[in-house]
Amino acid sequence: MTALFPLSLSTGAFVFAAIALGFFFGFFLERAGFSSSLKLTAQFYFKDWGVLKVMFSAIVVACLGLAWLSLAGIVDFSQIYVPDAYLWPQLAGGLLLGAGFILGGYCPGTAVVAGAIGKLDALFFLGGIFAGIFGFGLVEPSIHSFNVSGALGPLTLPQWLNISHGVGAFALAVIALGAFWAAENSEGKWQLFRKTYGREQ
Amino acid sequence: MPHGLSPGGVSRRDWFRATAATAAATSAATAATPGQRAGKPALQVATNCEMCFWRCGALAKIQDGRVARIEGNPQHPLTLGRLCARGNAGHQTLYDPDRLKRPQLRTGARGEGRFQEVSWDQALDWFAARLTELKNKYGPESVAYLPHGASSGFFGTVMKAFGTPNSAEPAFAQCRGPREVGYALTFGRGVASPEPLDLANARAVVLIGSHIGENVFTSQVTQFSEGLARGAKLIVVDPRFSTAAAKADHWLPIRPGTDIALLLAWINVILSEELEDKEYLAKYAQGLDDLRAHVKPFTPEWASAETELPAGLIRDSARMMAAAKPAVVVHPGRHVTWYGDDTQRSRAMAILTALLGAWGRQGGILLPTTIKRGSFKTPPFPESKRGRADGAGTTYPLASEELGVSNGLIEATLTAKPYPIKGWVVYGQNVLESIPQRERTLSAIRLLDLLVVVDILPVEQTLYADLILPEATYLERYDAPHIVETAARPFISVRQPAVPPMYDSRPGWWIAKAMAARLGLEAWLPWKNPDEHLAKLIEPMGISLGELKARGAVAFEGRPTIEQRIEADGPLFPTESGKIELSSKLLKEIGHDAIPVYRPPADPPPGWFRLLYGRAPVHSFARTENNALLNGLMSENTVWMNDHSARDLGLAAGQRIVLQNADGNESLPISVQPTAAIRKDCVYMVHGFGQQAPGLHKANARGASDNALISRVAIDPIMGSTGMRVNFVRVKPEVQS
Amino acid sequence: MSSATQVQPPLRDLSQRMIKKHHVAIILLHWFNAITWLIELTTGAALISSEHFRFVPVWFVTMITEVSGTRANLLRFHIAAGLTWITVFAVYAIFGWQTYFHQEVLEREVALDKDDFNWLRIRVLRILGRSNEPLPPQGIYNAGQKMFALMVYVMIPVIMGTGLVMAFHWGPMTLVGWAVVLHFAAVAVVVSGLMVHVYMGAVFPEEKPAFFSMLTGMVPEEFAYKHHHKWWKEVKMLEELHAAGLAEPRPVPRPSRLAAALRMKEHWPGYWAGFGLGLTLLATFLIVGQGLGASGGFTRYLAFVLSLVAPGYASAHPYWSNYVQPGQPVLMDFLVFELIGVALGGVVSGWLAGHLKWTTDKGPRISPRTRWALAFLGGAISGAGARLARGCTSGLALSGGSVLSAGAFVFMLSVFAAGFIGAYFLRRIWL
Amino acid sequence: MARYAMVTDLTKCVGCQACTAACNSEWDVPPGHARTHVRPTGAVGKFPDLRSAFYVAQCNHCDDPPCVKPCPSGATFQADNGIVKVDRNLCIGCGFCVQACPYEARYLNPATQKVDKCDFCASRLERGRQPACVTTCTAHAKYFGDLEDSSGDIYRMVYTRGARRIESGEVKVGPNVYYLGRRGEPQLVAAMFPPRLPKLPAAGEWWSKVVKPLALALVGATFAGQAVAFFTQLRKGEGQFDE
Repeated sequence: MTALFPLSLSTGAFVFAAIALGFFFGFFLERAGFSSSLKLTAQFYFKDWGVLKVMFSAIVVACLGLAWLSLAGIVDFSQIYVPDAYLWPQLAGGLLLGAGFILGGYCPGTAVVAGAIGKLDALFFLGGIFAGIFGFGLVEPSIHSFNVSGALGPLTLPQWLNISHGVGAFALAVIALGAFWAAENSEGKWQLFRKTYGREQ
Repeated sequence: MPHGLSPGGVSRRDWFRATAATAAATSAATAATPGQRAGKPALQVATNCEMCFWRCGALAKIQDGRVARIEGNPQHPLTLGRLCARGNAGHQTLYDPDRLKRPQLRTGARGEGRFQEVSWDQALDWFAARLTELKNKYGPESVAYLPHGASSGFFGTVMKAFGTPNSAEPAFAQCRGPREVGYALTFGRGVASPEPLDLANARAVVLIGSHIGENVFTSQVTQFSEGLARGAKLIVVDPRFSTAAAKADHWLPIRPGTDIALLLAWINVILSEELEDKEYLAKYAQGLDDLRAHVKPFTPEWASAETELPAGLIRDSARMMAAAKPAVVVHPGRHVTWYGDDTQRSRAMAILTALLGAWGRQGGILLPTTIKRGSFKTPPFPESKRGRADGAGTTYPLASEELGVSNGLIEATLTAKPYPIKGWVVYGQNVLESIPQRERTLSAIRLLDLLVVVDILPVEQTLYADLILPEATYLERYDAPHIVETAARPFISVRQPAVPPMYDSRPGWWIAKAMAARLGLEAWLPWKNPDEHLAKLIEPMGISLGELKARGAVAFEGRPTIEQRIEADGPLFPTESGKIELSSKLLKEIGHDAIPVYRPPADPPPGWFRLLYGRAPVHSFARTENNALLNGLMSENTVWMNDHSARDLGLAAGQRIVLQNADGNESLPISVQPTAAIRKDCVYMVHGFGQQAPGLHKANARGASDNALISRVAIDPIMGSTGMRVNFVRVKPEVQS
Repeated sequence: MSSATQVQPPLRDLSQRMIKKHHVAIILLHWFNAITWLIELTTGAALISSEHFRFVPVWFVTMITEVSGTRANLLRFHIAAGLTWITVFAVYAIFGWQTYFHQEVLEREVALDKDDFNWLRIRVLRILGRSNEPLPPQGIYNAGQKMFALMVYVMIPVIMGTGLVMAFHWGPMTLVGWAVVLHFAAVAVVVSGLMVHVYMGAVFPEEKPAFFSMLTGMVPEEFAYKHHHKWWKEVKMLEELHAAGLAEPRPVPRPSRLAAALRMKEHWPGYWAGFGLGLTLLATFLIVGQGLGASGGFTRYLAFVLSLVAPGYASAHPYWSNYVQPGQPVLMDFLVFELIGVALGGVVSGWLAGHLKWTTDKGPRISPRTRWALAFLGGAISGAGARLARGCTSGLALSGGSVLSAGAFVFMLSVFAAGFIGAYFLRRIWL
Repeated sequence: MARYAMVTDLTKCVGCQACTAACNSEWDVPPGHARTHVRPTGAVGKFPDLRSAFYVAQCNHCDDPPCVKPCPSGATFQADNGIVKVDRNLCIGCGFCVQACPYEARYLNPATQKVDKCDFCASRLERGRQPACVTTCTAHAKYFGDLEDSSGDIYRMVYTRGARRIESGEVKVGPNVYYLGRRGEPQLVAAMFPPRLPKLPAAGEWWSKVVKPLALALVGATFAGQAVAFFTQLRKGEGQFDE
């Protein structure tokens, strides 16, 4: 039997699906409170573990779901897009994005949601994104060799560790559960950081 | 759709697609050819067809492990990629849900239909034990073998090795026997099958009762049509306005049974008008003067009274064929067991062919070219001191000892003369439909100690069997290859399985080997598997097994005309005189007419019709009526009746009637087809319907069986065949309630 | 005419009070129904392309067909929406059988009485300016609404039945042929009623409160008093009985849990949102074959602008030419459309929870202007970083993480590292 | 673009139904139905002066196909190469086209409940193969090709050998299946199996002639009423309702 998923969609259905899926994406981001830069940055001050909880529970659900459905033959995992790994630029890009995050209070996706409900700072952040991307486009030719360094192709962690995908997914779930447990038991209890950031407590 | 595309690179999805396509292409190049449906790669196996005995080249296309489709094999030298309706429908027989699935031992009374499924080991052990019992009690000759089909030869070897000479196929005494004898008496060799008729190059074609088109052998139809398209003249002699008659330049709606009168008149016209091929006859024939003297009185005017054909038509048609000489095919017919004078009629046709100089000539009847075959060294078969029981060579002096006289075997079973026949092994034929006089066949069966039926479907005779062995269909088995010498280019074509046998069915070669092992007769089947058998067979042919199996058929150079013959081909006319025998010394010696003599047939009394029968293009005998596709094309037969006769009887089109013969036998209900296309003195139906086999869910009791109405036969005294067109039928008067 | 018996309370008081008219289930059903009708009418009209039967212009058929990709998709979509519609109605019918389908309810909502017939006559005359007669009092639904309900009650089973016959080929060819015709005829009847319904609801000023009641469930008492007097009296009578202690107090309708969750002002617990997000992400993988994202969409938008402003530059530029290729639609990308949905989803969620407001999130020690400048700067750095990493927290970390991409985890590590380290130095901004 | 056509030489055809069987097998046509069928004319005339021929019938892929218009959903359409196709995913099985075909070339497949008919084996053509009926024809009587290819067999048969269409005085829709015959077989077939007048079934007639005009009138009248109400409202202003 050929796998049912992913679907091949006509243009109209594709556009409709994209908007509908985006709708739920935006909806849940807003529900999670990610439309607030205060809530988002609170993660980095160890006051609110929402970012970690939301992000990892989403990853675990999707990851286990995909793994299970592909084991069941319902989804053809080889047809699922896995981002190409570029070790160095991704490391650097992560640092930049993290810095921009703590400086601007949002990341690109959350900024859209925040802007949508009227956060003015998010609108500025969005403007910044366009400027940043444009700027990157300007300098990319001169840093092109760095931009494509460390290319590993669509590598996944299980492939890299030479374990099966299902085991990898399961391991991730276990690690995430551990992290959740740690987060639940530590919210507001981290002495070191309470001292550093404690004024607001 | 460009989604999922990362800048500067091919997405994983696209990459996967590309590699998948390459993988598919690679496998396609090695094992498969571009696919059947939806672009899926399909495996195809070259084999030959067994929906009838013509064995056209076929390609079985396999999808998901099933034969999804059968198409013609363009590499087959005779059939050139064309297949008839039956060939196209072959897989529906393979997947017929009614198939025999497991060996069965009878538990009820004969005909009751109660059986018990057993394993092959149990079945064959039981079979071997019964054969040994019969051998010990009555001698090995007490077992008779009634085979048909490509796979029956292996078991035939076992039967011969077992020690019985009694083997008879309906192909001889119920079919083409008189033709083989009649032509052999004239030219020294029979016509054989497939008939080497050069129809495509003929400038005139004469069909006497042959109904090409309704009777479909793929290559014969192709060549016939090609000939017509090239302008060949067509003369059709048939009481019925057949498909071929509709294409004819002259249709001669002859009074049934008077063909010899017409043939003698034709010969009379040709000789009296000096239209014969004089050079050819002078060189190759003897007895021309006797013939000239013999036919002198048989003028078209004389024949007109007998045949009810206008003398002018007889004369014109004779002149038409003579004008085309020597490129004339006087079709020798195939099923020619009609009136009991069939060998003599075939003789007359052979003589006509000879007068036109058409034997061994382009556009006429071609000569065979021998293909050398390899063989294993096997012990000679045991000689029977008691000889054959069917009368071949004795009662019927010119009957073939290779093909046998099946009605002779039935006679011997009934009378226990010359010695008792106590066991029958019926292999791939349906004796209740293929042999006339059903009641006699059934009486004979009742006298048997052992009846074993090897078949694919639960046909009627399986109800009477002590043991039923389910054979694999032709799409599931290896068979002996089809080696055809009687073609312009002789060839060999292979039968190989497209899919493994379904259920618990077994191929014929396996059954033969397994039985040989049980009877201690392995020495006669000294090969391990069919490949080894085939490899040995083709050893002298200069072809490789792999090539043969991949292409399905390989052709060789032929020397089909007299002009091309070389010494190695042997004598041109292997008769006693070495010439064409227009007057037969041999026939005279054994007390028959040296030149055919016309004897008038009996006419049906008023209110009665002569029963004629024939074939439909979508069915083979009584074998294919249960095939879903073919049944959908034709699920029952009708009885053709002259529209005037039908009106006189008050019968409307489609009305269901019961036919009754002179012995009181009745048919199943059958629809009337009133038509102008048949003479008033006869009715016609397609053979093979009206079967009484409850296991055949689509075919059972659909239409009427001509064989059920053939209770009388006219035995040809020369070779024992059963003339079957001697039965008169009437519409059974309706019983008012 | 029963106006003589009308009680005359002070109207001013009435205009202040709201009384409940529609249960939330009915409201949801109504709007679901409205959307379905919109979809089905559009696709259905475009499905009939035969010259004999078509009733919309060819360009409309072509347009809708092209939006659907193929006509077969159009039919599939029509059937899928229809089946969804039938399913939802079936659920309502099963669970609401006793609520909606007993005689009392039907009499109240569908059956017309003498007042109703008079109302119809006078209503039409009044609209045409031919009468000043006062309108007879009406129940919870006026005669027009009742007539529409009746029409719908009769025609909807016909539409559903014929639709099922066509979709599943129930019956011989002739039956399917007639089903097509009946389907069309029944829809035409409903559409004619629907036109009045929509006009009355959305355009006709007098019924505006009725329109809003389909959003909130509540109508001003004044409206009930004037337009649904009989119903108002029933409500009043019950209230008086309650006040007198003669009847059980009317149970205060509690919003459903789902409604409560949807309208919850606080943020959802992280796991709820995460679970929903995970399912959305999974669905995205299944349907589209890739994950959710954000920065890639921005890049496309920017590339689109570039391709408009400076097409030559964009298609020749070593980086932008990855996106701008002659003859290739720049915006034909999943993330482009997804971002529209993200904004919509944000708005709807914010609206439900009452978060819609122009505000600026900032720490207590900085001014809004500083915050805006920092946000712009942060956005720029994030934008560049996202391009370098080939994805942001959504596209790479979230989606890539779900397929266990090695790059995603590298990226996540460095994001959190930079975040935590940066947080210390930038604590003045936030704390 | 090609213009595909088929020629059947009725002098060669023996009515063996290999074409029907190959087609049924190729397309999984259920028993009792066919995309191409062989209809005998039966014996015509007075014994013994008889004539008969076989009508090898199939979809004619007409220049002006009468089956396209009645199809409500557009499932039946004509491709650029002249092949009239049925989009099975769009067919609802109403059968309007079945009655519209003058050649009775369409049937409702009971297994799929969709209308099915000959499409000149379009999927085989895509793989560079001839239609199944052509390759199997035992009499080599069927020819298939591009009518616009002036060097092809089909062109020669139609334009120089005078292959003819089965048409009648009333029905001339430009069929693209042609018939050859030296003995007047095509004429006999045309006389015995004249194309029937394309017609809509009762449901279709009612729809186009009664239901559609009525529906448009009803909706139009309602719309007009609304328009009157709207303008009255505009004229009076909204205030009047606060009476």
